[in-house]
Amino acid sequence: MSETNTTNQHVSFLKYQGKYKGLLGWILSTDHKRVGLLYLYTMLVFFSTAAILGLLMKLELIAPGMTIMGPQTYNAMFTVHGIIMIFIIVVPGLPAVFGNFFLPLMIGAKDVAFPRLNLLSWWVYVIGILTVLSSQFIGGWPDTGWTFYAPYSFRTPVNILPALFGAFILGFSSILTGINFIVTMHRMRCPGMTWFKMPLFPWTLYATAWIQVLATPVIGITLLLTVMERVMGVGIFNPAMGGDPILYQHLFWIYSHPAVYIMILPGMGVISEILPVFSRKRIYGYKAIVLSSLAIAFVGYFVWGHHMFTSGMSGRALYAFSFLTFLVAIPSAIKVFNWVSTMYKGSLNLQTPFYWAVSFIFVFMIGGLTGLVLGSLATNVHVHDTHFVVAHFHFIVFGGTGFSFMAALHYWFPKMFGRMYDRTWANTGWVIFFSGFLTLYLPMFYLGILGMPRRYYDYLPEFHGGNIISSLGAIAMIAGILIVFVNLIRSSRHGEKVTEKNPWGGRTLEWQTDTPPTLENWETEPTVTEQPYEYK
Amino acid sequence: MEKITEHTAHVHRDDEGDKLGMWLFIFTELLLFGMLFLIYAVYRYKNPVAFQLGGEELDVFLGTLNTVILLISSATVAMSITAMQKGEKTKALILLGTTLFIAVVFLINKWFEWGAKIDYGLYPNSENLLELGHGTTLFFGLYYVMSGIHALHILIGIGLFVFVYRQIMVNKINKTDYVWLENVGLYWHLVDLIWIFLFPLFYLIH
Amino acid sequence: MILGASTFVEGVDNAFILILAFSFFFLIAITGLIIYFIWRYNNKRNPKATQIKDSISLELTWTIIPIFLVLGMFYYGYVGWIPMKRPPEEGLKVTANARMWSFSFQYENGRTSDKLYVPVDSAVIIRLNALDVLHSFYIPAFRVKEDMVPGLTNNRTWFEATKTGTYNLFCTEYCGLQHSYMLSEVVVMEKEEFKIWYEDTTAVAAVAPEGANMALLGRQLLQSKGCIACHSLDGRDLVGPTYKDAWGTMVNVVTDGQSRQVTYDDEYVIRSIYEPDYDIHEGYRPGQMLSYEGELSDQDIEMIIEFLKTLAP
Amino acid sequence: MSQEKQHISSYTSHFVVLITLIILTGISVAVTRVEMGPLNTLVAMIIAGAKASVVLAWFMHLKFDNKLFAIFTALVLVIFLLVLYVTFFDYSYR
Ligand code: HEA
Ligand code: HEA
Ligand code: HEC
Ligand code: CUA
Ligand SMILES: [Cu+2]
Repeated sequence: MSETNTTNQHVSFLKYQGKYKGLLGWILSTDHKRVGLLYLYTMLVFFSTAAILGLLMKLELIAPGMTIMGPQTYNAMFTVHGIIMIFIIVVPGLPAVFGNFFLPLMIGAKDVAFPRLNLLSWWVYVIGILTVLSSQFIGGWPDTGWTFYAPYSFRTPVNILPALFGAFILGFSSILTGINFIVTMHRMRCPGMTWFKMPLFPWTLYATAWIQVLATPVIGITLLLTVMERVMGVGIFNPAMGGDPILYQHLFWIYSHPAVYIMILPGMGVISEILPVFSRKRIYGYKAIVLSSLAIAFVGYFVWGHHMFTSGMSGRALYAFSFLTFLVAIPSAIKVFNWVSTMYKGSLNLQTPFYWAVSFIFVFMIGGLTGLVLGSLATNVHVHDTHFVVAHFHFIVFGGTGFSFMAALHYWFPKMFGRMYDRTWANTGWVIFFSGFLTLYLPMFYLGILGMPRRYYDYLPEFHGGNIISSLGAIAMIAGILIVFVNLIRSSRHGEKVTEKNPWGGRTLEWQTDTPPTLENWETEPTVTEQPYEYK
Repeated sequence: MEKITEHTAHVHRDDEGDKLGMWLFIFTELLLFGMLFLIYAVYRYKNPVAFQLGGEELDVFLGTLNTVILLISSATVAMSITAMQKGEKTKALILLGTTLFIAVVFLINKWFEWGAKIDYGLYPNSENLLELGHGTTLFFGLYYVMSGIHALHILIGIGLFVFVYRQIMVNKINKTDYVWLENVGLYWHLVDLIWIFLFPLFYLIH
Repeated sequence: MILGASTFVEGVDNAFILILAFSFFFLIAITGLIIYFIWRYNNKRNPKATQIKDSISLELTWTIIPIFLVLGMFYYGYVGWIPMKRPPEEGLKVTANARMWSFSFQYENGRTSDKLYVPVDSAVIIRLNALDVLHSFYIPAFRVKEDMVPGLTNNRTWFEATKTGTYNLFCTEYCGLQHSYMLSEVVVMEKEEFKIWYEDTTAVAAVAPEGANMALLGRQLLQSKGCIACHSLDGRDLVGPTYKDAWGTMVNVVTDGQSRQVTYDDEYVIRSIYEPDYDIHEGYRPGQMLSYEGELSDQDIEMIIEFLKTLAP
Repeated sequence: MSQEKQHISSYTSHFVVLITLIILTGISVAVTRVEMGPLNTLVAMIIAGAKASVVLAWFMHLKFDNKLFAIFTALVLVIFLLVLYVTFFDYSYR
């Protein structure tokens, strides 16, 4: 490859100068590492926005009656909170940030297969976000919930077209990333890296990318049809014209259930990276973990109906879906067992990434096990659409994806920025965050069992107690997250410099290159001869 | 020494990879239309009679004509790839031009077909349609949505053909590097593939 | 667990307890192990890790045993749920109508009410009917929940209450602005008591009792029909225009795309209730209010008008 | 560089494929004239399926390209058909 040239060697990707300078040098760069960081910064901004909306909702719910806002504002808030958190943060989340940054590094490639497409997908992502946000100026914030259920989504007086269209555009970004990753993994693994020598994070990205490619078009067409319904009145989901609102729900969840595995699989990959490194021990059950990822991706397509147990579907469909839902829990269980076994007889290095990783296992178990309650027919009827569900998915989306995101950030931080964060503050932040998290969401399970419906702006006095505790937890948690973020942001500029290639003693390829990596990642193309995670 | 200042970290050529990428994109399209077929299946199942009657409203002759010309255009695009592989540039351009022409003819036919329906008062949310009952509304709703999205794909295809045509003219696409042509060809076959199912479902099954 | 008062409670709660028991077992066992490992194998206490080979039999064990466990959970969930889907032939039949944002219940003898009155220990079969968007019929104490889907005509649910008392009834499917205020109550009565209530014809009488305060009855109607979910009495702007200071004034409306002015009088109110989309009050959206034709009689509207007059400026 | 040897389809083979497809179209149109009740749909779908396979195999080159593409395509179709099947668990028993 004659393109490699000496001037760029040993210049970190953060510093090199290309055709463009400054900001342009970032937003026009096709370097996978810069694209990854672009995603990271964009997400930080919108994550904070949506987290503040979450906090405001909790403040509203601290007491019955009106506390700080009216019902229309509240409804708009959970909708925007949900749309941002799902479509803008956790669905692209780990693949777009860490996948972009580390996938080529971990498989010994110089970049992803289609670097320009990769940059394009960031641009599409930003355009999608702007479209969603433009609803503020064209007819007010959407108020349908992130599920846009028909027929309310064509009846609401608010103009929800920008939100629908924005989510549609965001889907394209997701598809482009997925295509890019699959091709990268098929074509660009370095010499010696057979499929079963590939590390686990790329493996989960592979499974995720397939879901992105095969499920996202479903939401695309569903949203498009909803747009057409509102604009032209084609009648496809409109009961007044013969359409079937339940069919809308089918289509929505045919995407959105696989989408929850888009959210969690890369997170599981991160945990599978961190545990062996901090246990100084080879991962237990490498193949089982790989196969379970693929199994989750596959079976995950056929369980969507568990979101519709009370929707008026036929009874036979209900138990088929319940049955399949239980089956999809098994691969997750296999992963948990293998992770715990990895720690057995290890030599555990108790550092911040490790704390985030084990707390991930804990909250993921709570989220997943309550998923079983939801998947069982009799109990679902009682807790469906109550705060029990809200608690389930915050535990698993925020607890699962969010915690693994934080774990990944602390794990790869030195490699990405060439600096180290303050470990004491990082651990303090984690403790406060973790306890705030439990205080915030555990009471919601109880509220749900009592029967408090979700998307309720106001509630009966008997639900007051749980809500107070939960709201206080939200405040504690914000404190924790502030500590964590301030520490990371400060350290990315002023932290202690790291120059060694491999501060944690990892075995995967990203630790064999410079810190931070150079433009083309490698001076000489790496070759692989053994399994990842082979500690001696 | 442009290369040094080039921001693109690393550009390499991998035709097989490009084709894999195109196939993955085709899968997304297949599922997108797949879901429309799913909606069709459900509503047909729920309104069998209305769907049969609806099908009789459509012009089988126009439909068959469009099917045949679309098939021919698929063949010409495939042949233009063969021509390119053999290095016969002029032949490739002629074949591609034919495809382009047929694509336009297809749209013109569609235009007349839709125009006749609309003159008749059969378009989404029209009073005539709503009077005909739920099943018919759905049939025509789906008819417009599905053939409309299909026509949109034809339109995109036309754009791609124009682009590829230019690339061949300036020898960017040539005997050794023609993956763009192949991929556009794949895309066009996909458009054909979908029509192969749309045609019987809307025009034939009564 | 929590308050339970129907025949479904046992099946649901059993499944709940079973799954929770498994969950707690795994949660505590695994968390315990993790904590133990952190204590026992941290690098101060255990500086050298022991590498362990994978074991296929172990992987199979912890795949197959959980499969059986989840099959058990599935089974209990199924058993607890199946009675919900099998309503008996005989029973009290009630139609529940939901619209933004109120419930109304219609009995076979024509009696309607905004609360659900049912006898204890007998089956009640509810036909679920939504007039505008999705709603959901949820009685936590009975473990009953089923969506009300517009256009789905044969949707029903049923229950058999086992204790008298008053229980909450919520709408749990998000349905817009006042979703959280779309709630009602179920009143479970002794059988005889219910019979008296059911046959109390004065409430269905087409004629208002002589001498009753018409305006007061109108006020009650607005409450019970759910009008005040959209129309405030105190000047606040909700989904529809307020009733305060409205009577007798001139209103700007749009009729067939033409702006015009009309007087807020008998004719206008009657038309607004029977054909809401005929005149659209400027600044409000058509299609929000549904017609109350057949649901409110001319007599009812007269009472409403009497009340509106009391709010005139 | 990574350019592998490519199978080149002849003009004749494309032509034969085209004729096959047109004949199948003709059959499909003709068959609808015969009244067979629900079988009509089935036959029409079988013919469309045959046409689609021909397009996939020859025009889209699945027969000659990397087998991976064919496997993936089959997988996608299986997923789609299963989704369709599972959806009808609802509609057939409602
Ligand atoms: C990251 C996202 C994510 C993930 C991974 C999951 C995972 C699971 N979810 Fe969740 N879910 C959501 C995100 C997610 N969910 C969201 C966002 C919603 C709400 C959407 C909305 O309505 O707005 C939702 C809603 C939801 C519902 C619908 C609730 C309702 O509205 O009525 C159901 C019902 O079945 C469900 C079930 C499950 C199950 C069974 C799993 C399983 O995959 C979990 C598997 C994990 C485990 C089982 C735990 C680990 C294993 C062990 C500790 C070992 C022991 C276990 C055994 C022996 C089995 N989820
Ligand atoms: C990732 C998903 C995610 C996250 C993180 C959150 C975070 C929060 N959520 Fe949200 N929530 C949803 C997804 C999420 N939520 C969804 C999908 C809905 C359903 C919407 C609907 O019904 O339509 C919902 C609904 C919902 C409701 C229910 C409304 C109702 O039904 O009445 C409430 C109620 O209080 C709530 C509260 C909160 C709070 C207080 C926070 C937080 O503010 C807590 C504080 C968090 C932080 C301070 C930051 C933590 C930082 C990280 C984890 C890492 C950073 C990551 C990156 C930079 C990429 N959320
Ligand atoms: C879902 C919300 C909703 C409900 C419930 C509702 N309305 Fe309305 N109503 C509206 C809206 C929106 C308008 C304004 C648009 C229009 O004129 O149609 C309106 C207009 C009116 C008007 C005309 C008033 C004006 O200022 O122009 C009257 C009178 C009225 N409603 C009476 C009633 C009565 C009586 C009920 C109950 C039996 C009721 N409405 C229930 C939403 C509602
Ligand atoms: Cu009705 Cu919520
Ligand atoms: Cu799900």
